[in-house]
Amino acid sequence: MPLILPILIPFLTAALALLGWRSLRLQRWLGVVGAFALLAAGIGLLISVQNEGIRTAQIGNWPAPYGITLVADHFAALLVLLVGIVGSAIAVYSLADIDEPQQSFAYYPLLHVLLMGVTAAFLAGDIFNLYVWFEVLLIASFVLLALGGERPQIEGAIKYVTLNLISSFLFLTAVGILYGAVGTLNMADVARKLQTLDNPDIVTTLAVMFLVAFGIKAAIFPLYFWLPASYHTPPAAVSAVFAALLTKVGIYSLIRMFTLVFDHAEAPPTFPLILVLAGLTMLTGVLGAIVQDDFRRVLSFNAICGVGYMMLGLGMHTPLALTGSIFYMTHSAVVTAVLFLIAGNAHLVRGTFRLDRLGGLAREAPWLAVAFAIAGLSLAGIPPLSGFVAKLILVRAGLEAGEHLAVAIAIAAGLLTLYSIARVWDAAFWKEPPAHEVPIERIGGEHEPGPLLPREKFLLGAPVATLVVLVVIIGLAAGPIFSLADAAANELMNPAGYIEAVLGGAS
Amino acid sequence: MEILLAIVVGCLVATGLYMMMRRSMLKLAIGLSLLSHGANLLIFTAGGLTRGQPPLIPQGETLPPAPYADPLPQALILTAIVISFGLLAFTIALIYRACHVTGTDDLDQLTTTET
Amino acid sequence: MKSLILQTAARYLLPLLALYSVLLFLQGHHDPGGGFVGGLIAAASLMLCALAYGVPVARDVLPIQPRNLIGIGLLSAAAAGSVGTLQGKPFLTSAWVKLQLPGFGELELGTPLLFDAGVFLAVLGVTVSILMTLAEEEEEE
Amino acid sequence: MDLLVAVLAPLAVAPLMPLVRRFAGRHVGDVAAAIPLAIAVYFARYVGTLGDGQSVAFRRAWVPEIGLSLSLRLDGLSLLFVLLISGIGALVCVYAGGYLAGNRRLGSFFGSLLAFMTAMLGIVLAENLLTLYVFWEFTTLTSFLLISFEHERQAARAAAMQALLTTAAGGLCLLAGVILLGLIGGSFEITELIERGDAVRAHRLYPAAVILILLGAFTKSAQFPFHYWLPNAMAAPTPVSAYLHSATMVKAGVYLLARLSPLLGGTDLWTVTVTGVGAVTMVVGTVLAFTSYDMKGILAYLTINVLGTLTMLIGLGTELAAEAAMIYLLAHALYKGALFLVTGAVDHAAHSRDLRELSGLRHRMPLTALIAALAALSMAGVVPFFGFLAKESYLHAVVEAPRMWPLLTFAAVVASVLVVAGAGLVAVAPFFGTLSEKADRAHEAGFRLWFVPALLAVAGLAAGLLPQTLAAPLVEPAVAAIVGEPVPLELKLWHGVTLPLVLSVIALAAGVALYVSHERVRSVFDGTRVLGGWGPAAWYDKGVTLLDVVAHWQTGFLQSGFLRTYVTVILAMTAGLAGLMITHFGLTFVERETIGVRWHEGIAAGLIVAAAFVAVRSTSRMRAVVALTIVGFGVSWIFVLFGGPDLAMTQIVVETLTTLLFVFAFYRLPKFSILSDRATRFRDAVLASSVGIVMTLLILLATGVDQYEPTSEYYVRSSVTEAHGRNIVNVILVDFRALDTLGEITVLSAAAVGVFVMVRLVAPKGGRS
Repeated sequence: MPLILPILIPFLTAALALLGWRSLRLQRWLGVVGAFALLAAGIGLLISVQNEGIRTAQIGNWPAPYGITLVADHFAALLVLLVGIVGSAIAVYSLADIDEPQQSFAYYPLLHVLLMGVTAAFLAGDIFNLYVWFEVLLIASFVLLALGGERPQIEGAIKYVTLNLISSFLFLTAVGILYGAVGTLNMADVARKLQTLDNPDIVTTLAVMFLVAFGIKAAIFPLYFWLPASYHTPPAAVSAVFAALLTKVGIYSLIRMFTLVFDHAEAPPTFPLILVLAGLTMLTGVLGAIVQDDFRRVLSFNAICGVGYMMLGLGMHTPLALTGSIFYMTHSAVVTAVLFLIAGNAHLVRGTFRLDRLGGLAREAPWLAVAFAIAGLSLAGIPPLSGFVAKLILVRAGLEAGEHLAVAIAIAAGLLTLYSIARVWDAAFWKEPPAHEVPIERIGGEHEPGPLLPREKFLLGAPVATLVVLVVIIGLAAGPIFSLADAAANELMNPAGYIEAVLGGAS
Repeated sequence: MEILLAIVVGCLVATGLYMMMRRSMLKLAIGLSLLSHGANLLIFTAGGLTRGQPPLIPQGETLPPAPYADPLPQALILTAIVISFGLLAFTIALIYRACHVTGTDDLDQLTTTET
Repeated sequence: MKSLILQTAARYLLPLLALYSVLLFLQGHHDPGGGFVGGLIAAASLMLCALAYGVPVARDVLPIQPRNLIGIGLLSAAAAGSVGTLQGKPFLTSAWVKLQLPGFGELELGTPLLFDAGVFLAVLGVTVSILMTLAEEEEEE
Repeated sequence: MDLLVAVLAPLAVAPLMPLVRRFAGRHVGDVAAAIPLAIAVYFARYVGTLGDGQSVAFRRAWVPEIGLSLSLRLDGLSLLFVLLISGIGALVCVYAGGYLAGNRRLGSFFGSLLAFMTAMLGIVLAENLLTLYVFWEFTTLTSFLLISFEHERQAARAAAMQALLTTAAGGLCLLAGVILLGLIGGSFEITELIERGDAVRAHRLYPAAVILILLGAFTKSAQFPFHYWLPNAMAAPTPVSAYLHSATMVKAGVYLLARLSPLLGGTDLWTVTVTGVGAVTMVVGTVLAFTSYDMKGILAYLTINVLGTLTMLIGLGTELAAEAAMIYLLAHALYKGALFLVTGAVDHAAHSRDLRELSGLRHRMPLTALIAALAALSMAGVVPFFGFLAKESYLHAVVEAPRMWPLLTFAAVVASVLVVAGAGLVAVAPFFGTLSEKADRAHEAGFRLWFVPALLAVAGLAAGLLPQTLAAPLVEPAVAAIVGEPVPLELKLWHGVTLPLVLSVIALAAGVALYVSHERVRSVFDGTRVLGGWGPAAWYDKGVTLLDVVAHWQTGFLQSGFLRTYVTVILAMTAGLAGLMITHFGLTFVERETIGVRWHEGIAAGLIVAAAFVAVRSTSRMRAVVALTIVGFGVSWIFVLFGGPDLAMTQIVVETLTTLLFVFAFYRLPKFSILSDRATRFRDAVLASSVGIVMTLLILLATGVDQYEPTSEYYVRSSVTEAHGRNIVNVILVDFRALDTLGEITVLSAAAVGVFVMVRLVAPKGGRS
């Protein structure tokens, strides 16, 4: 299967849907079919990587390191598959969740541009190319965030846009400096050349630049402000796709850069630094989550806490720890998406995201309650769900590595996550709804609360159900996914394999 | 010249970032614009300066006359210029919308969704 | 806004600029120019027209919706890239044909040119779309 | 495989319970009881076969690489617990069917109860420590659901949250401890670990593992000072209290201690901690019982006492103690279960559990009074009830304790006295005396509500009369499993006049005396509320409040809502880290030939800088934009000077269009005004400059490196020959790196859509369109 497919499919979908601007029906069809095609491509990619090992493609048939290389190792292929899964779920959910005016304003083309940017970023083997894909997903996310144009959205969008543009600026300058220093953009080539660089001072500072630039995207402490400032403002489908995928790109890039490029003998003390930041991210994230009174802001802060866990594995930098990070990414993409979708469902039922105004959902929407219980408990790392296995791997890796403080923080954060989830459960599902009439909060692109048509119920419920089942499967059938993550981690810990696959034996 | 341009880049970055820390949305946009100029010039300078020949190959030859400027940073900058044009256009439209919705240009007023 | 001088200037400049933009695009592979600049200048010429005669007139000058222009541009770029894929080579692998044109000499045509044309159309569509959107908003108020 | 099916059967049936309720109606409890009953019958066939330490095992890999596998093993200890869980579970199901009859959530109630049963069975059958943890957490969750069953009530929800947080915190400690243990011992399988016991106990991290595991066990079993959640958990419906908070879940901690004592026990750390905490809990529980007037509350405190006693016994680690623990466990399950259920019947009939409102109930509920009396006699340790045997054997174990025996014996006797008096409180006080107003309106509760406690109470009597036949087959294999070798057991009521018997009689007499005068001494006990009211329970409240305050403060501090604060922090981080790296590693500038500055180049550079500063300082919007345009043109001039005609051209056109955009925006936006004070501006200027300086230094560093041939040399060489183009920049854009360009036009297209959306899409005001 050509490596370009996971990029080309959303691109073509977006372009065709843009041409079909006038026909909402066409756009919707294309949006859904394209997403499922992407899912199929993701499955195909993962299978081919499993069979053939690291796969590369030289775009334009120009040899590496001159042309742009696309690389799919286990790590990238797994993430591409996740994009397909989340993308398909969101595409279906959006059919009923996003208001028709918004849909007709290029919702689906933008969604697919976003998906394209994300998959391409995972596959990019060229650092400037990675920058371009960052911009692609960024601009799409800007527009999706602001789509609807209500005040909270605009406020969130301005902060989101500004901080992400600063990140892009730092990324771009770091790329420029990197090219100036080593004269190449191919990541494998950069890695090789940095190992023999006479003047290693520049590497340390560059590493910091990349840490900050990607750290903003990944939403690590203290760079995550844009996330809680904005994720609760767009329609639920949009927050779901953001929360599930966008920070993953930042984390992916950090892991890629710091295992491939900045991973040599004279490596700067960035791993301990990352470890410290990971701990602070977990703590501040989860502390933020336990005081929020908006359903989605609880989830946003929990998403930050999750970023901390994923960084933890990178900071410890052992094969098992990285396996834990990758497993956590898999778990987190699915569980975060479904939690935001559940919040969206709650909003559709009761017309608000505010916990003090919600209530009684356990009676009114029992299946939603079941879904929330499963997904929320998984987030909190309760066995036997996906989050448990993810955290177990990380905790074990931490204890093996002797990082006792980090493990203590991870465990405490797990407890507080449970607390935050229990708070939501208490307020939204178990408490009686407030007696007085609840004022309806319109969020751009979402329709009024009220009785849903059966068709809408299906479109809103099916993605939630599917993802919840996945959460359970990832937990119960953790073995195969562990093996995948393990293979990915081993490739990351031995960058020579990646470099060999990209550059061949050539020097 | 490298040192001079390095300083120019530093100034552009500093002024751009300073503008982004102001409370006016408009200054934010101006700051962004300055910042992207800084980034472009940074790539140009860091990639190596060559006075004179553009990387064009005369008819019938296979190599450009030396010394020629490194074409790759130029291509990167071209991409970056166009991308930042797109982003800036959107940002300006967003700011326009923000003023419309909130009736102010003051960023400090935009805290209703976070409190 | 609609001054006579501007209108007169636009009347002559518009075709010239349009021609120039196409020229820039065509020579781009060998001399300074290319799809970007070409598209931008073509868009600028339309803007000039809009300034002189108003947006509706400028809209009529462009026979096609800017949005569709964008879509076509993106698709031609993708088509140019897919030629390689269809031949079993990586995406964006170029393919060239040599045409002997009587009286003109040899003409090399390749997928990169199609790609650049896609860029030209997309940039034109985007720029026109952005500026027209803003300019129309201007006029309405 | 059978084991797994048995464990999962209740869970598998749980989701069907709402459906069952629809069809079975009033008999839903009886139907639900069929499952635990079947399990009990199934496991009953192992009775008498596991005496010599044999076991039945099941194993299935889950994530074997990290030691996570689903492995189960049935031995004597497990069997005793399994039979308790399933047997009492079946009875409780029947009882609850009557107790909660008519409740519209009865279906989900039984669903949760059955799910809980799976969790408990899993704990006591787990062979892998991680499997054990999995089920451990599952009990926490299911008990959360059950405690807050009446979730309309704020108190029930708060109690559930308290129990959840306390036991989940303990559970996570347990997890950490278990993983440490697994890493120390190289396995998570309990039997394998026990084989390597000596190495484990000698390990450097052994104390850490023990403390963490004990934290888990102590929170679950409500040991002092974590006992506070248990009385609050009485917000649960009474059958739940009887089942979870007396017979099963709280015993999970005790089970864990018993299970791990061959592995972890024997060391000073273990013995002193476990025995000590157990003894303190034992006394504290009984004392606190007298601070409550709620029958359920009293029972809850008395349960804490029993849990303490069991913990103490396991800590002692002697064979006698293990025997005593198992006998006591069994006895307690029978009499305390009965008493809880009796309380439920009283509550159901008289709508009160308050001792101040209840007396003389025996006139209205004679049957219930009889059952209560039977159970209470067992609890008080009166011959010939099974409780007598239990009390005697544990006093025996204490008297023979290898160390601290005087202290422990004293504590045990004090606790026994109080337990006897406590038995009076719940079984005598409400039923005797003059008929109170509430009691007068009561009547005998329905069949299920007296039949089930009666079964338990009679079983307590029967076991006392025929201990060797009825109890020994259960207790003996369990003791064997703890001790590690077969222990022949001879249970009988009469051992002759021994010290334990004397102590037992003294306790009984003193207890009766205390009960008779309990009204008068109550004030003494009220002083001990410290331990229950605002003691450790208050620590929990304060802890949660403090957590909230800290979280509020830090979130408000970090996530202030002000964009410029965010920008400031990010820049400070950038400059700070870069500065740190630079100062830490130093900078080495390589001397390289540089290009000199010609005068017009200098002017271009100066123009850019000057215009940039004008843009910053300008108070006029138009001037700022013009200055910005000049910066752009200046930059393109530099491009021209250094060989970038394509760049310059594009830059100029883009700059022009950008200016148009700005001008457009300015028509709408308010004028500039200075909104920040001088200090802020200064700070921002310093911060912005330091990032600028970092950039300058980085460029100088980068240009100093001239070690590798840039990849662009390849482009130069192949541009004409391979790519058929003479403008190398353009060839790069459309051929060598065309993928970048593809992404770039995608960005542009999305931006165009974005502008259109921002300007055109006006959200409909209210109402779905």
